[in-house]
Amino acid sequence: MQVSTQNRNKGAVISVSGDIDLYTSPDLRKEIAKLAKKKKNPLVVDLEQVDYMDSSGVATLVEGLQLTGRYEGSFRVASLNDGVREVFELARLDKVFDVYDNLDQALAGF
Amino acid sequence: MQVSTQNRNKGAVISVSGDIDLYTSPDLRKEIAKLAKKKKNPLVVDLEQVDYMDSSGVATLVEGLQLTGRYEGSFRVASLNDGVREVFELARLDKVFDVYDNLDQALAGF
Amino acid sequence: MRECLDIRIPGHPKMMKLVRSTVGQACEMVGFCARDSHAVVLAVDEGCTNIIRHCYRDCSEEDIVIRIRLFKNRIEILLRDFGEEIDLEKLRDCVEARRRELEKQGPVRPGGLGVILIDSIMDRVHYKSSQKFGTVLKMVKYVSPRGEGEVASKHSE
Amino acid sequence: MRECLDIRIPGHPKMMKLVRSTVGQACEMVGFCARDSHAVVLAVDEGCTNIIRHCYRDCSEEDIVIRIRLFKNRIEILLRDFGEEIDLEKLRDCVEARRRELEKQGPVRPGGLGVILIDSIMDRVHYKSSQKFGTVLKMVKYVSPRGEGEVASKHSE
Ligand SMILES: Nc1ncnc2c1ncn2[C@@H]1O[C@H](COP(=O)(O)OP(=O)(O)O)[C@@H](O)[C@H]1O
Ligand SMILES: Nc1ncnc2c1ncn2[C@@H]1O[C@H](COP(=O)(O)OP(=O)(O)O)[C@@H](O)[C@H]1O
Repeated sequence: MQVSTQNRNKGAVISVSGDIDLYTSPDLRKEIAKLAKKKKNPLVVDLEQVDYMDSSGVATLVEGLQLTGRYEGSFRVASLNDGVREVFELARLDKVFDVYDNLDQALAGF
Repeated sequence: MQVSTQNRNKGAVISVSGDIDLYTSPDLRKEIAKLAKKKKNPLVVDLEQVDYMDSSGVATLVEGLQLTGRYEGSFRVASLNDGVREVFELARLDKVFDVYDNLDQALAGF
Repeated sequence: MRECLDIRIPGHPKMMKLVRSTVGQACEMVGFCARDSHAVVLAVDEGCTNIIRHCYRDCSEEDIVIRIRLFKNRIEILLRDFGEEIDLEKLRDCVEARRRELEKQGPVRPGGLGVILIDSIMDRVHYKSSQKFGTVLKMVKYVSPRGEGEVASKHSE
Repeated sequence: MRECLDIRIPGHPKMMKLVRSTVGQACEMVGFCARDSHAVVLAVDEGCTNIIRHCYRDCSEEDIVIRIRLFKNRIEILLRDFGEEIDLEKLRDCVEARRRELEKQGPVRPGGLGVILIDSIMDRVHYKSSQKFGTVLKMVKYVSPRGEGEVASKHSE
């Protein structure tokens, strides 16, 4: 898994590529925590290049939602491929996240 | 592995897809033997859709070369991908076969 | 012919990618659609990471043995650890509680998702645990005759 | 952490696709380029099919155990069968004869290619055989610092 971040005005986009699993999710968690500390708003996680995500990835995103919630920031996930979308659905968390079809839509207005 | 054959004038083209290994090569062997019995000339094996071939596949093609040689038929292989080409090279048989970049070239004049 | 494969790996997160690739290929051989293959891979991954985290507590170098059995109409996967006996009653209660929580869409919290995923994906899930032999998690998934959509339709029932 | 994986399969050609997929993923994790990964997969495949054909004579239901060890700079793969002791001297002679034949580009015949491929691809190849423990084929391949082209350049030396 690779993570790279771009600042956009007051917000930030974390672009992830590769697999998000128990081995790699701590790196994503750290990056999200760092940006949440800076109160980035919105905080967008772009999953376009992610082929696989397990429950540790979902848990990491739920944490992001909680962290940004503390300063009333908007936490957004963009570009879920079929497999990633299914994990959210199976975990019944698909309604909990602000999911955008692509990065442009996630960033609209910023 | 899947094999399908098209007759072309006096010749025939065997199109193979999938992996040619110890498990699947007997099917290819059977098809080549059948067409060699009918003295098809040229006998072209199109490997464009083959991702993987092991030494049992190479042995099968060497047999084809021998069978068609008996009636002075031309045995041709077309569209080797990198992996397949490498097996020929490693087995030092790349010079033994009439190898064509694509099916059109293998069929030129037929 | 028995179509059976045993894999033995150290219980470390780094090995999961290798397990996923093998299980994915096994699913393809059985004839699962891409969606179901992905789901089975996910269930096996969750089963293994649960062993690493809860049974080996992220620190043991014990192994995990994965047995994969291929059938015409299904795949059977057994995960075996070499840890302490676990309280299956407690596990079941914990899962039931988490499931109700998610159904009510109450306050969102991370964690507690792995067992739910396994349960939603696989057609049969059975734990067996003993002090002597550790825990075996047996999971079975049938090839859906309807193909695509099986997983989704099941969880929205 | 040990990065080590044991796979146990029945000695049947149908299982090879599964082995290839696992070995391919292991090579990727070590950091081999696509070309070298493919070559290592081929060598393992040839080693296994030799066991199936020559040691188990296409009919036994005995198992093959494949041990894969991942290192920073190399992969080590051990193939183990449960068959009779084999005559390693004879094997070596047979390979040498076939190699000379191919180098001279004499009359072409099928067969006798598997061991040549293994030998050309892997950096170290070692057989050990005994009546009691069957045969173990140990193969080592180093990650080429130059990347692409390693296999090709080696065989044309
Ligand atoms: N293999 C296991 N060994 C011991 N306990 C387990 C195992 N799998 C699950 N559990 C228990 O079930 C609970 C729920 O697991 P899970 O759904 O994966 O969520 P999480 O891992 O986030 O807690 C765990 O907290 C643990 O107490
Ligand atoms: N695992 C093995 N057990 C016993 N004999 C073997 C084994 N591997 C190779 N051999 C011997 O070496 C010879 C050459 O093997 P190989 O290069 O794979 O070509 P082929 O399988 O086409 O004969 C075989 O014919 C066999 O006698």
